[in-house]
Amino acid sequence: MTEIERAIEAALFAAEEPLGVEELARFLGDAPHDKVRQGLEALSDHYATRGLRVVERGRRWHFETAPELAHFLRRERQQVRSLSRAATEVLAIVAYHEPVSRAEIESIRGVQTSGGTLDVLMEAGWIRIAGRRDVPGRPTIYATTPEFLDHFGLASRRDLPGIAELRATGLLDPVEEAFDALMGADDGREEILGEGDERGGPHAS
Amino acid sequence: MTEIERAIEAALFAAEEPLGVEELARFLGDAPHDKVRQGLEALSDHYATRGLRVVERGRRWHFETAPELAHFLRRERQQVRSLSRAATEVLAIVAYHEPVSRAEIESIRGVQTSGGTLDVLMEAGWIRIAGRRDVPGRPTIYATTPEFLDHFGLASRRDLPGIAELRATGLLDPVEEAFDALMGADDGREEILGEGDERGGPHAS
Amino acid sequence: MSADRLPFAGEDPAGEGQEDAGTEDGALYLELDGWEGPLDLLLDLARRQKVDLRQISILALVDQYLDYIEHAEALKLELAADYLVMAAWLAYLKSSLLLPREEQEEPSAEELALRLQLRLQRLGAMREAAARLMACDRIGRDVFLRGAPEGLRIERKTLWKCDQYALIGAYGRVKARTAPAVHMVRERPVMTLESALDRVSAMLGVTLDWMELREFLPAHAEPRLRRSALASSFVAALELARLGRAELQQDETFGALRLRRVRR
Repeated sequence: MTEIERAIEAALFAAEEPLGVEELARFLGDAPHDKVRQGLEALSDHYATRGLRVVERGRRWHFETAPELAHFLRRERQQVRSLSRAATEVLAIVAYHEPVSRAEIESIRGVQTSGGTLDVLMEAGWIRIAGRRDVPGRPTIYATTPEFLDHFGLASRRDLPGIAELRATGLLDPVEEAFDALMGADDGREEILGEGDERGGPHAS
Repeated sequence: MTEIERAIEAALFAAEEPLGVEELARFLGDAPHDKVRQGLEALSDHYATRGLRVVERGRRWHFETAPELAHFLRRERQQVRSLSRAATEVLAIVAYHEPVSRAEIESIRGVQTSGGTLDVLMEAGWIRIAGRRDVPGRPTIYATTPEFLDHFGLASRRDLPGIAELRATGLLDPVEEAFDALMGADDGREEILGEGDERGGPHAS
Repeated sequence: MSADRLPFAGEDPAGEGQEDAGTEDGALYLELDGWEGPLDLLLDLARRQKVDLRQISILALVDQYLDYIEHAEALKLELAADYLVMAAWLAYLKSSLLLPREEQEEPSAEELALRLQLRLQRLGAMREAAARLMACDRIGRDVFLRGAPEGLRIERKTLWKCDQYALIGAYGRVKARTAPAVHMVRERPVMTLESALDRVSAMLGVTLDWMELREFLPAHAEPRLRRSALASSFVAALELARLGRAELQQDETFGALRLRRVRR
């Protein structure tokens, strides 16, 4: 390895941008251009089979990693996360009502649904875009995927419990009623005020 | 050149920070650590005479340019912060004696050390707080960081210039210890010297 | 003074705050020749003897130091004070060294001198180590890292988790939330104001005597109805008083409330 090759190698490595022959020559104390070019060729040959490459791009040279090693340089890290309450609701609505548009989902949920929620469900692979509804505005409609059935252990969408079953299991009870049921009947024991004579209000005898 | 060497070469080249054997192994799909280590040694040998080096600094590895090419590359990029004389002395004392308390640093230098000097070194990322000495007052103790080794081109603290000789000649031992040794192991008469209570025994590691 | 402890340079301003600023241009250290404090100064003087620190003559060192102090009147005051403390200590050390051995007190001058020598050696060693450390191949000065590393990428992939129960439960929740709400008010044992008004005025019509409010309540009502009746009857009594059809009397706060019909 010649001195000029070593210097070129170091300069290409330390440079923040690709370097042309002229720039390199100036770096190396006005080395002759053909010497620089020879050095670059020699380096390019040396690195041809290594993890790095010395390559020319638009008359400027730089180091890069060998393209077939790209997969080593990107590591995947898996992370298990529970679906948010909102996303679970949207998923359930898509499952029960598919195909369904976002506006329909919102009207069933009674709240606005962020696009991010649908994205999460698509990223999870549980819903997909199933075309467009043939109404004004042609909204996108969503449906569940085979992976969805798979993940939730359902043979088909028909396995989802019907409204009648949901009601029987109490899953359709209005919240207030279910709450009252849990808190016990109204039997007056929880009245805050006791009897008038015990307490002596202004009108008590 | 083995496949693993190529992958290590590419990973070290692309990384923004020095990489340890464990990290590299994880990037390479949980490669065995000894294979990674072998690969690093092979690369280090390959590059030993080139314009770049593959070097170990505090158990982490990175690429850097060969020091003798500095004159080509220095040009307009002087990025090294210049340290005051006090800071260089404090840094040396921490490096050669670590872990060491401020009182110990001061006792070696014979002058008070401003907190600012330690701050400058901590801001540079070269020293860190390494806990507290288990003596009355529980003084904070300081030690060097992997970045310190990195910056000064040291593979480990063993590579600190002259540390072996300093240790062999007892120049890293506290004065009192050296004094006792010279005076023939006196039995605590120089407890009056007062430094015994400040320091938790020999601080050279 | 404690004879065995070397005086330190004083406050930081005199010590190194200035040095950070002044080392390079030499503004402050020019006159001090790079010296920072007593120990530093001694080390420098010792080095000028151009001998191994282990073999320096403490006596010669002391002479040089005292000589230096004499000529350094222009020193900064704080520094000078420190130097003088050191000078006093060294003068003491010198006299001890010159005195016959028998007359010396403990610790002996030799011991003090040895300790001073050991300290100077250690400081000298660190000075040298610092210089060698700074001469290492430093990143950004002697060696350079890659100019524009693309970095290793870690791509996070999320594995979403949800189960059937949560899914169906969520649908139930949505349905329940958006189902048309039907509100049912259960029948409660109350006496309305209207019926209390009727009842109180009817009972007042029977007598001209004072009656306690309590006597207007239905006698065998269950407790909750009784409470409701009490409240309604009280409001009814107020209403009748307002209309001028009844008068109210209460002797004391919280006392029994009585009412009777107003004669017309």
